Amino acid sequence: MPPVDFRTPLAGLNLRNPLITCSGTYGFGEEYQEYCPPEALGAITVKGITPEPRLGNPLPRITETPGGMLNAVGLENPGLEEFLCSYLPRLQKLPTAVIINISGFAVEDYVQMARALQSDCGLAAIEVNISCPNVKHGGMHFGTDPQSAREVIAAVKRETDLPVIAKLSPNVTDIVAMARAVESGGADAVSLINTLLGMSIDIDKRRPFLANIFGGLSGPAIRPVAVRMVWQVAQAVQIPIIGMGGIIEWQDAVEFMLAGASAVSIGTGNFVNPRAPLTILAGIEQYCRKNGLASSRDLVGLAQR
Amino acid sequence: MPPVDFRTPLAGLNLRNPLITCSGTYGFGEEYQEYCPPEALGAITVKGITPEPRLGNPLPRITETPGGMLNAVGLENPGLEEFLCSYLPRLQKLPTAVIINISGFAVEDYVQMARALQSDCGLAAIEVNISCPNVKHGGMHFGTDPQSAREVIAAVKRETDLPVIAKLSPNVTDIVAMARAVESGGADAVSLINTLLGMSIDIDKRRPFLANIFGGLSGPAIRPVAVRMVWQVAQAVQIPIIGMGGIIEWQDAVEFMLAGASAVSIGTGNFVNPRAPLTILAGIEQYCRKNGLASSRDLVGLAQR
Amino acid sequence: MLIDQEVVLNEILGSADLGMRKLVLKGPIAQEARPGQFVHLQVGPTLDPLLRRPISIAAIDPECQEITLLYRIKGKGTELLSKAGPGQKLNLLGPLGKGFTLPDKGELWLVAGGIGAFPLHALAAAAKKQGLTVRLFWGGENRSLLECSGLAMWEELGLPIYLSTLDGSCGKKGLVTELLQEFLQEYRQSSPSPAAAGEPVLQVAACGPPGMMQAVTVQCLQAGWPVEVSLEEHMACGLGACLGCVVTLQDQQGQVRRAKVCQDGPVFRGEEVVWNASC
Amino acid sequence: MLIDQEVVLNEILGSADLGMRKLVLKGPIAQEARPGQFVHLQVGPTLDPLLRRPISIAAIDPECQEITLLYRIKGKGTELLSKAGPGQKLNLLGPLGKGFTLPDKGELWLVAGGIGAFPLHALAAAAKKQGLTVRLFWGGENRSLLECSGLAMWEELGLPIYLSTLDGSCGKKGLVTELLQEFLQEYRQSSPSPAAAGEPVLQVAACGPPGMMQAVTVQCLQAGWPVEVSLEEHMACGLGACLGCVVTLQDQQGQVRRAKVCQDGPVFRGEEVVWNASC
Ligand SMILES: Cc1cc2nc3c(=O)[nH]c(=O)nc-3n(C[C@H](O)[C@H](O)[C@H](O)COP(=O)(O)OP(=O)(O)OC[C@H]3O[C@@H](n4cnc5c(N)ncnc54)[C@H](O)[C@@H]3O)c2cc1C
Ligand SMILES: Cc1cc2nc3c(=O)[nH]c(=O)nc-3n(C[C@H](O)[C@H](O)[C@H](O)COP(=O)(O)OP(=O)(O)OC[C@H]3O[C@@H](n4cnc5c(N)ncnc54)[C@H](O)[C@@H]3O)c2cc1C
Ligand SMILES: Cc1cc2nc3c(=O)[nH]c(=O)nc-3n(C[C@H](O)[C@H](O)[C@H](O)COP(=O)(O)O)c2cc1C
Ligand SMILES: Cc1cc2nc3c(=O)[nH]c(=O)nc-3n(C[C@H](O)[C@H](O)[C@H](O)COP(=O)(O)O)c2cc1C
Ligand code: FES
Ligand code: FES
Repeated sequence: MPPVDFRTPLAGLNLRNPLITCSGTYGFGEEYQEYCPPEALGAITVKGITPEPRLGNPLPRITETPGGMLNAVGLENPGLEEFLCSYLPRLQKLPTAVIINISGFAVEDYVQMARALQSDCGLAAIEVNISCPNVKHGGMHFGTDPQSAREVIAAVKRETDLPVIAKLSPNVTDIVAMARAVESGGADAVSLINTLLGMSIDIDKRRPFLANIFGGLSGPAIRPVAVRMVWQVAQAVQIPIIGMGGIIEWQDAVEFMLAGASAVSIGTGNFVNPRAPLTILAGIEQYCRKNGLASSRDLVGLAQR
Repeated sequence: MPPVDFRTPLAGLNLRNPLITCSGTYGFGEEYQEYCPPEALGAITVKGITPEPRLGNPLPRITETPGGMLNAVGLENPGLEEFLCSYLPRLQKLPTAVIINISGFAVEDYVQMARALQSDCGLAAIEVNISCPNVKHGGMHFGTDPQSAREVIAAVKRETDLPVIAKLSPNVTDIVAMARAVESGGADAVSLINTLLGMSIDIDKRRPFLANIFGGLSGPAIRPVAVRMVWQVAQAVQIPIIGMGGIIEWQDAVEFMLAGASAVSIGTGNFVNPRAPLTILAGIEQYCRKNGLASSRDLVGLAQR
Repeated sequence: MLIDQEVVLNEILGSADLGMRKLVLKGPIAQEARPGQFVHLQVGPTLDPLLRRPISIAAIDPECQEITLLYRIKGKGTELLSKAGPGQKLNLLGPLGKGFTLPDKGELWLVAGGIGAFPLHALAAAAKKQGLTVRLFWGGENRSLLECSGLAMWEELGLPIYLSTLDGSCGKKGLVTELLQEFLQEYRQSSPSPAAAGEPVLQVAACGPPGMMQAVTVQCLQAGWPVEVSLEEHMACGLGACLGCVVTLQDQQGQVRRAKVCQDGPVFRGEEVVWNASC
Repeated sequence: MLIDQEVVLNEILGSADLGMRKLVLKGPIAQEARPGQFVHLQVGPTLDPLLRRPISIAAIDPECQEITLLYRIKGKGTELLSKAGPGQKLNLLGPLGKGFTLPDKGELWLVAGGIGAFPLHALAAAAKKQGLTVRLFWGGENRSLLECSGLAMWEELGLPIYLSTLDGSCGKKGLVTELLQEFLQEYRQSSPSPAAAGEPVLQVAACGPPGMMQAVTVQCLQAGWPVEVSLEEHMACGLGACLGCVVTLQDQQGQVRRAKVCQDGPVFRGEEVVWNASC
């Protein structure tokens, strides 16, 4: 039996396989070297970058919830310049597509960063995070208003020749409207989903558990919402979908692909099992074999038909 | 030490205690008689009623998800007339406040039902479900557009002299706007939250698990979202909040009350532990004792200060 | 009732690879349980899995205060359940549902498909005690499935057992419905017609895949004998509150309505069930 | 490494009511582990609890391939962990973090607050092996807390132990920092000043509540001795990827930066830690 064909064309990229790691959960590609090296993945997405360095939110930043976790890291990152000088050189050497994830608090932030990010700098694509719910001021509204989402994406597209992936927030009434907006803004792909806005309270201290009060809910708990959004968006747009949200086991990844995701991204799953992406890839291979599918591409949207 | 004072004034009602059961999870008050009798509760909320009888959705209607469950019952119910004839007489005899939950697909539906529901008919209040996400057509939009939510509530208020509780959908960009809208529409209280719209796929059959494709996500998985919404709404409106969404243990109930809920409602928790509301009440009593609070009312919004 | 009952044993049934288990629990539920009822089990201490698992009561021993559950490891819930060791307590809700109706005389034929034999075992034991003539017609994929699904327990009951397997590895080769058909014809010749006999002298109880139960229902109705079937649906509450487990029924006038498998069932009269309902 | 290691024993430490446990695990991690490092443990088979739990390595036995973890049952994760019986396998990620620096000569003073003694135990054993003069200053609420937190294990090491308890039920009545202060003054008289002695002849390692570690840091810096502290933060990845566990550090110029407790720590030089950082 021939090996399952994992090659995954996506937004102009040719990924080795459909496994990607989520921004903010896989560091800058070195942290998981021993357990799940970047080389084994289709692509890696680095921690969200902002124009200026950020110390992020005070502690505590994370807490566990049933089947999930809340995080309020607050976009701690070295800033674009430091990223380009100190991190990019090593990332460039990786035989794997590297996706940079950018966050901003004004269209100018995104534009400024996009200008510095071109195909010659060794990155594969830009994932535009218009949805990180952890930052108290701004951020949120790009991700919840179709018009401004469209503008940000269009502005970024104008500045860079890299493929642009729009990462959408699930904290909206109509995810389809958001997806259509970024598609019309020129997005080459969409990432679904970012975290759900949540919070939890420490009943002993009688105050919010996270220093930031609100945090982003991730993990298996949100998977049914993520799969639903992938399903809805897959019916509404032409651009490919990177599915994420609570993928822990290979069955979860297959669920996203059957719903219409061309690739899947592992986030919180990395924390549960540092080898998760590899285990999942092996599982997808088994599943394709068992179901007589020559390529993992054949899974995409199968449940829609 | 004097017993903890559980009396809970809410939307003109005087509840024995802050424990309520969620619509659709406690039947019509008889099913749990042996385990958690209505008499022990502050109030019970009956299954959602529509003007006409409904067979509901085809099967399967429910499936388990990590830390939660999806349901697509599709508002199976005997219809208003049958409810008034066959169910109400027995409910009237209960020494507990009975809240009727009504659902409709047009303002007229709500108006028609509200007209037949007056304080003399032995019910304590009307919970207006503008958010049940299980019904393919309509339903959804009342719960996601502030203007129409306001209209429905105002229309219901005009027709009935019963207290009106607006039950909000979490599937919105701005829950605060929804809460303000129903408050301005005259709602006497808000119930937060209904289920999150989700789905799951059976990877063996390669099609959606639920016959209805989409279902409502409930259970501990959604608690962080529910607590966050209660917290936000408590800061924005004057009317009391009935908090619900993933309450299983007493600690969960305390979390909702500290966030600003005047009462808590148990849904999926009844399935996990048919005695859940009683266990939770005992736990709240312990907690109040331990923290030197004379009344459970003292818990409400404590974490906000 | 809602109660913690102690695990007496939780052992492999037959060969391990089929994942069949025999679970014996000690406690007062044994006093109340009737054949065809089930318990709703909490399989683990955490929120995953969240919901209880419904399992039929396969044997009832009021003297020893023991009930026996037979189950197949299907997913994570039953997998976790299989880890429960003797002495450990499991939280049970039950006995739930209405069981099979036990005729006070005549013949009772049991028709089982695969692990559908589990709930029928308790019925067989009760019917024998009652002095009824009981026969078991049991079909499965192959010999090992039947053996791992408690065949030995059935043989202990010492009643006529007629087996069929798809691969012919034991009993008749083919479907259990074919087996049943032969006996129904034979019985028709040998004994009074249903019409003649005032009250039915033969009753049938079936449990297995829906298609099989539907076929058995048709066969029995044609032969004129009453048949009861035990249904399965996904359940949350187990008490009739969530409406997750409904089945569609119709009366003589063809008027359809919903019933709850957990509360009104799991046992229903075959003729009232609307098989593969469209609505 | 990421590996399943077998539980050798998982027993109550001292009296049950304090919920202290001693967990011995067999496997190759014992070869790599250094004092001050920790393992990130999967406490259960399901998605609840979802995240791993970080536990310090309290004893390392490369010969027997065994590591010992001492833990207190705090919530549902450690509660579940306490159910793991001998023979059962637990999935471990580790050893993680940078341990304590082990001076090659001189004195090493260990200052522990409550269960902060757990990670220091492995350091004490290594330091003794190295031939250093090791002393333990250990403060806790009362005698029973110290006894249930492994006092006996410490006594086996046969090094000078100075105890303090809030209620005076054993050792000096009061805080461990008061105890430490006396000895620091005494030591100052009896031995060369830090300045005189080229490289430090005394090093301090502390673990306990933040306030206590901050106080110890101040005391040591005033006395002129280097001090290391072991910090705790909530962790998700344990590998430096999620930025959930950061601590705020500052250099001599007062320039602040974040460091990761899981990767850059959990052990840091006392003077670089910004205690109760506002940002
Ligand atoms: C009235 C009744 C009696 C039953 N008696 C037995 C018995 O005696 N022996 C036995 O082995 N099995 C029996 N079953 C089936 C048993 O309940 C399921 O196999 C079990 O719930 C599967 O759980 P799981 O977590 O291992 O599988 P999963 O597939 O992981 O379960 C996921 C979810 O689906 C539900 N589910 C999956 N399969 C079924 C099913 N066939 N019926 C109902 N819910 C299901 C589970 O309860 C859970 O909520 C009975 C079911 C019903 C309704
Ligand atoms: C580097 C390091 C070493 C540790 N070594 C030990 C040890 O040797 N012995 C010991 O008993 N404990 C140790 N702890 C604390 C231990 O990790 C927590 O007590 C444990 O995670 C609590 O889990 P739980 O589910 O029982 O409690 P819960 O409160 O239910 O846990 C809920 C969540 O909060 C996290 N959490 C709760 N308390 C802490 C804490 N103090 N530190 C970090 N995360 C926490 C849990 O990991 C979990 O994610 C250490 C912590 C760290 C960071
Ligand atoms: C600790 C943490 C940090 C994250 N940081 C970012 C980020 O910087 N930018 C971003 O777009 N998403 C970020 N996310 C969201 C994830 O990329 C992902 O969209 C989300 O967690 C859902 O996937 P999961 O459930 O598999 O984790 C972060 C998530 C977590 C848990
Ligand atoms: C099986 C089921 C049926 C439900 N039916 C209704 C309904 O008829 N009307 C309504 O307003 N909410 C309905 N709900 C939503 C619950 O009332 C509640 O808002 C939601 O489940 C969140 O609470 P929980 O997480 O505690 O279950 C239903 C929920 C479930 C699980
Ligand atoms: S399982 Fe809830 S009604 Fe049957
Ligand atoms: S736990 Fe993730 S960075 Fe430390």
